[in-house]
Amino acid sequence: MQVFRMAEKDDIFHDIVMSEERFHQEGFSAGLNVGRQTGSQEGWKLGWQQGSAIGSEIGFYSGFCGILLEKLKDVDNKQRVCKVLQGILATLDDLPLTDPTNQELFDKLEMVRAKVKQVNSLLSINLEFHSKKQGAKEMSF
Amino acid sequence: MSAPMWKSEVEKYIKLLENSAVEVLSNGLQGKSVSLLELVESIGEHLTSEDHEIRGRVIKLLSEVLGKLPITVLSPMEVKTMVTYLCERLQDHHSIQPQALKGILTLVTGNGSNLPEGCADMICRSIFKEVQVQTLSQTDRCAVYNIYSTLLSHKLPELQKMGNDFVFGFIQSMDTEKDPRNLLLAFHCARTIILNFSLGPFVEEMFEVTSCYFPIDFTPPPNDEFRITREDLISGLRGCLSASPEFGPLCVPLLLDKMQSDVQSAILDSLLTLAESAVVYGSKCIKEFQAPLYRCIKQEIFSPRTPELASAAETALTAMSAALSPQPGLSTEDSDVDVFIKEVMQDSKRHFLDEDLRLFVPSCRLLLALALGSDHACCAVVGQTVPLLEDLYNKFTGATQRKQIIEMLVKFLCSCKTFAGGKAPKVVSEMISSSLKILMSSTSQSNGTLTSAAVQGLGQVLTLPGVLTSEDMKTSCWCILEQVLNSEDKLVRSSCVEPCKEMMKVYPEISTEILPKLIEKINPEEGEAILPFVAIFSVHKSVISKTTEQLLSKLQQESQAMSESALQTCLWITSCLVDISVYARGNSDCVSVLSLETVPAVYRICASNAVSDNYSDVLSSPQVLQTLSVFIKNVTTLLDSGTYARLYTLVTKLYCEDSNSDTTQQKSFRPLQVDSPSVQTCLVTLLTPTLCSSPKQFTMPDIQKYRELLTDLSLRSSHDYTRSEAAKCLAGILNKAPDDEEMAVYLQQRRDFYVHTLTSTSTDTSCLQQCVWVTKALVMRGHKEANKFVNILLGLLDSEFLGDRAAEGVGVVLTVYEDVLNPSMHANIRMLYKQRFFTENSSRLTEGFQNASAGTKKNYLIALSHCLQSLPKSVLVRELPQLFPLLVQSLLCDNVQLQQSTMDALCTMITDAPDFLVKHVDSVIPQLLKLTTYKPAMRVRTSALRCLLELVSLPAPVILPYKPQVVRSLEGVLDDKKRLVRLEAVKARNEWCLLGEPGGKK
Amino acid sequence: MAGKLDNANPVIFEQSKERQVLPEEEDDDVTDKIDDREVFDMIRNINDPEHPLTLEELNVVENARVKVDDENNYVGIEFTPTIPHCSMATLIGLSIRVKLLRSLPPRFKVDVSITPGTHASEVAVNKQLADKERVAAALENSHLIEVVNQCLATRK
Amino acid sequence: MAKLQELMKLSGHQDRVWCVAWNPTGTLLASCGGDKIIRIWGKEGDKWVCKSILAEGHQRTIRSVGWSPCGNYLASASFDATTNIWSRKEGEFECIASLEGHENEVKAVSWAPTGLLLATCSRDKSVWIWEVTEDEEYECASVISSHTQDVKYAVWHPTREMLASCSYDNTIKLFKEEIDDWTCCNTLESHTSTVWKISFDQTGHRIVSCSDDKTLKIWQEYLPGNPEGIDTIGKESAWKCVCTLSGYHNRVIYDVDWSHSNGLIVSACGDECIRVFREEEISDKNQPSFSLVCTQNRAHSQDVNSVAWNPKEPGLLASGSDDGDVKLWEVVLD
Repeated sequence: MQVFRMAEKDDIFHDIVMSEERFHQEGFSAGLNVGRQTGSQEGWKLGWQQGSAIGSEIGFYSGFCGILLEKLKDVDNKQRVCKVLQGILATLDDLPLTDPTNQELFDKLEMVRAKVKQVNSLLSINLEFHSKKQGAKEMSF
Repeated sequence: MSAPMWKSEVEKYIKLLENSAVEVLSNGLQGKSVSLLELVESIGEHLTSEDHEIRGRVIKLLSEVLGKLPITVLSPMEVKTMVTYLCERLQDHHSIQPQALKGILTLVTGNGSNLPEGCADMICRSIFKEVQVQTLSQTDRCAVYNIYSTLLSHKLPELQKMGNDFVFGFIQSMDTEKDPRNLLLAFHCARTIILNFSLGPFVEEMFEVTSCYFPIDFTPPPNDEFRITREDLISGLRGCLSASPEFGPLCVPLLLDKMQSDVQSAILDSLLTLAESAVVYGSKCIKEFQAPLYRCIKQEIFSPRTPELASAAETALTAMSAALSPQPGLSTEDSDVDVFIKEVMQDSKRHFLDEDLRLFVPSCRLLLALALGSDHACCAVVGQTVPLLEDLYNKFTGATQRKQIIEMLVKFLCSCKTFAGGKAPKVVSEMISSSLKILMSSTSQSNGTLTSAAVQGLGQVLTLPGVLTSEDMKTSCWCILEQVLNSEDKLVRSSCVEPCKEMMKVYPEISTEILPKLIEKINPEEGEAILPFVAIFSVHKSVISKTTEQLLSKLQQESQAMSESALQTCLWITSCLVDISVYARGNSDCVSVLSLETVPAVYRICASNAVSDNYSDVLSSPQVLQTLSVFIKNVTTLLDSGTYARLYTLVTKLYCEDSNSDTTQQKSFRPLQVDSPSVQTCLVTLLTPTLCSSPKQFTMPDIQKYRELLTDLSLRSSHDYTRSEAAKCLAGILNKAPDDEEMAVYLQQRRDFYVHTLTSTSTDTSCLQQCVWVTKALVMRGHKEANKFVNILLGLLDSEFLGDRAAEGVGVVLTVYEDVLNPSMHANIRMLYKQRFFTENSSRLTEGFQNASAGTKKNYLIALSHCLQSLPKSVLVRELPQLFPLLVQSLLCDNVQLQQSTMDALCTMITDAPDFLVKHVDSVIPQLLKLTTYKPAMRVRTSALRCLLELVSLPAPVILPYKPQVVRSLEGVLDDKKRLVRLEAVKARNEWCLLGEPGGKK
Repeated sequence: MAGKLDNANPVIFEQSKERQVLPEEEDDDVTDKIDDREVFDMIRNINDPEHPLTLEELNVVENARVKVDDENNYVGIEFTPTIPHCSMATLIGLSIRVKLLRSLPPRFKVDVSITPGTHASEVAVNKQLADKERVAAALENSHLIEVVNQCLATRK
Repeated sequence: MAKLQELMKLSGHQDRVWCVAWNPTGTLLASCGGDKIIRIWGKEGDKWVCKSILAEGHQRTIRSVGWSPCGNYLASASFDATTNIWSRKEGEFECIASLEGHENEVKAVSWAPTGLLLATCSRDKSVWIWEVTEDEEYECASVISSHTQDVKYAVWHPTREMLASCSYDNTIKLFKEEIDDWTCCNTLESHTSTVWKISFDQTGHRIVSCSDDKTLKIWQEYLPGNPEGIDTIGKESAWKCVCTLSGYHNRVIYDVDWSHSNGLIVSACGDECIRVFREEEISDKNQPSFSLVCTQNRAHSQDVNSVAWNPKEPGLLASGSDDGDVKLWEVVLD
């Protein structure tokens, strides 16, 4: 699941196909604020939805990196992968999860995603968190 | 015939030696030399044979013999025995069933309704009992269905006695049928059964066994000879589904389900099926599903996927409204349909209020569809809607909105047309006056489109049966006429044409009042706009005579006017006459006026002009003369021989007698004399329409004289126009001339003359011209001498001076002309003369081409291409293989005319003979691409591009290899200096770009 | 493009009349310039991605917003999405570009952009449409080109 | 007045040409484009001819090609999301590896001066760094996603182990390897639209960039503790835009190349022109002034997409265009 920044706006084709996600995202931040100020139910719900989405993504990464690391740490010539995996886990550990509007969260998440790609490439596997993205890939340019 | 003799035949047959037995036996049975009993006995032994092959042969023999017999041969008794016999055979080995079934089928079809009582019952029961239809081959299953359908059409009562047994038996037989040919039959039977049997416990089974095919999903295999279309199956199945009210509760849910799918074909099918069955299913059923159905239908009308779907939805809605409507007579205020209407009304009212009227039109379409359901519904809807729309009209001031509104308003008013004689028209007539006010006021609006919409609206309202009071009628007519007279807007005036025509149907009296006003306005400024209306209003016996008279006098004045607009005005007037002659068809009063007064007057005017010293060239200008001749033709072709004769005498008197009684001038009118001035001779144009339109049974007294005069004139007149016109006229009479001694002599002498004059070095074009037309006259009537003349003509293709004209001559021979030698002028035309001409001469042309010198080769190609153009496609396609090489040649040859016509031919082939063209794309495409940049003529470039566009329709695998080449070389043509070429290039290139692309042409 | 339509019930505009053929256009020797109307005719019949209507009928393209300069090989086109949040804007723009790619002589420089002030993400869309590298890539993306081709296919 | 002289037109491509690249010795020219084919051009006598054709390597447009410093390898980046490595053995090319990992179009590929690192960038917003192992394996050393948009081009510093990239997000970014990973050490912002291409000068202290905003910009590096007193963060240099060349180009500038032999700058523009610029003799390092040496109008009949100086023959220039042609030019200075 992709979390959008406003800067992302320009890739309209994402917007077409990903509108659903985008609304989540907007609902997310909007919801949180609204939720805070007015305690409006649905605000919280939207925020919660989004929050849980990120949560599960993070869970997914730490989960599968942990396992990989276990498997690989003793295998020689896999040092690079292990380093990357450790890097990922480290980053995941100090994510500022308390505040979903914190830009740093998204930046770090981006970094993690990038490193996951690297791992995929190094081990020539293809682990992707929940590939709703496919549609977007097809229609964007 | 000795017994052993035919018995041995039977042996041979069974041993597969020969089939002569069939003949022998059928003759024997007819000649009573063999009795059926004997036959059966004699083959009996084989039936006990262990080998089922043998048993099969025997039954086959029997069936075939029966097939050969005329019905009458067998007595009812014998028929019955045979039926019984064959039915018993059905119990035998499965390999024998097919033979037995064929036998039964022959008996059933042969005897039809004479089939003895009990047979039908027996046949069906034994089939049900013994035959596992699903295990049979397609043809044998087909036989079974044929048996059923024949019995159903001839022996219905007997089958009905079988009741449920039959119904159930049939259901089992058709279960899981897959073959489209059989399904068509099965559907037919099913429908008959559903209509004529009480399905009792088997309603659901019957529905299941048919509805399982819904929606029909079938694409005929390429080149299948059975020509069964998806539509056939659809209507077959629809026939079943809509056959019984009992299906309603089962079917409607199915339809609903399909309507919600996003397969467009399924939606369409469902809507149309609903449209057909709603009334059958009845109000109770429809009412039950009203809400969901309405939702789907509304969806289709509000955001239509295709226009087709939208209109299907409307018909469906109409059907629903019809189903919900009360029986005529016992109509109540709050019947089901009224409830429904109320609901839709509330729904729509909302949309009437929103600012941009976005949903206005679709809402109206909903209501209209409802209105068309029944007289009752119509009254209800119209009664409620019309006032609403009237308010709406006053609410909105924008022209576009108002246009929309009145267009809809009129549609509602006119919906009552469907129920002439019902209550609806009355309802409308009660509320019409206010609507009329709106329409009339809109005509006085400044906005052109609004005005013309209003005018057209009025025009339609005029046609409503007995709705308008004569007072309203009059005022609305004048409201339209007001525009005709005074509007500056071309659009508005042109939109008055149809309304005025309607007006003349319902209120012809108006013409006397309007015409004078119109005629005043025939002036250089407005003439063009006004004259079409003059024509419309003139066609009534009360006025026609006077108007035409006025028109002609106007014509005279104008033709004398020295202004350069004179010609234009005269042309308008003359074409107005033409219009009149067109409208006058079928109005005998008007026709006789035209023939007895107007036409003679035309001759008189032209003649006197021709002899006056200060004659007008306008009146003798080809354009004016030709329009006049069309007018005359339109009249003369309508005349009975009596009236025609009178006109003929009059004209002959005028053209052939020196002393011209009509004019007081000294100079005499001798239009057919070579030495007369051209202003006289050119009037031969007006002679043709009369002379050459003679009815079949009319024999021309002065043919001799005309023949000489015209022959001479067409040859020796110093005036080109005269010569060609004279040649045409001559052809016109030769085509009908009695094939007598005189004719023979004449033709002989013509031929000698041509042969002598038209040598390979001759340059005598007028002689060739005459020859061409004479040839045409003869070829068309299929005269025995024709070929001799054709030979002279084709012989000239080699001549370097006349060759090209001769080639064009071939075109003349094969072209249909409006002004002479056409069916409407009762020309003497032999069936398929063009094909004949082609088949008789094509080989000669092809050979000629091979042997011709480089200089004259093209003449043959041109001649040939003329043949091709005039050929019906079917023939063309047949002849292609041998002609194609020449066509490719023609593309290479530097003659615009030729290249053009060749490419036209090419286009036809691409659509009609794709398989053939496929073999030649490699030679054609490069050539066409070359021509897309052919400097000398844009016409060539455009046609080349059109061909390339057509080519895209060929199977993709064939042309795909050429895509890169075509797309690249057309890029240059996109910058052609001529716009028209660029347009074609854009079309072609885009189609080629889509070729083989995702989303493009596969 | 299944799913909910952005704009289920657009206002429908009248189609302009077919261009009249002038005598000089029939004349082999006269050179006809490529003009606004000619280019407009190239794009007015493009189908809208989500309605069975043409861009002209939806007033997305108008003759007045097509600017052609034949001498200087320039074509400028502004199109107007049916609604400010129309998610189809880029697709429409792309279709127009492709159509012109196939219909105009290559000497022309073409700019396709959204009528100022008629779309929420005007700038972004314009930037993307102006990026010929992305457009080129789009044309090799079978999913995209399929949709585009459907917009460009002539209705039979 | 200086002028460009057209030496040769190399025709053969069936579609637009996206990129031309000289091999390090300047004896071979590689070109690629929409026809999914790489052509290798070489000199025979005084003519340049197509020596070899590398087809069937990619399913979609080949956007760019780059030679390894040793000249024995050629890398090709394609819209099909892959990067291919071709090895050249006695004149014959063979595809020895296909690097996958980018989500969509790969826009550029370039080799580090050491020949041990390779950088690719893509519309997926990421820049990938590949390490060449001793047994000719290509291993992903890092995935950098610090651009927020389509990354148009990435190129290595001529001497240091530093990578520069430019993007649809209007920025130029510089990357260095920190303790364990590659990170962005500078972001150069000043262009107002897509930055299509960047090129280091010989020293590596300057960058020239070209953009959709129709300008060229010259960027100057300031090392820590520089005399000008431009403040720097930590041990990182600062980069400043010291010169903007605007008003020369009429449409998008797709490519720019800074000659390492004679310091000339050449630009490829959508207005079909090739332009050559030169820094004036008396020019302040901190506000250098560049002047237009010459403009070649209608250098091609359509957009010019790529220009490249021959590394060995000063003044020899190759260009590629939408019109499908590759052209060789000679700058004749006055």
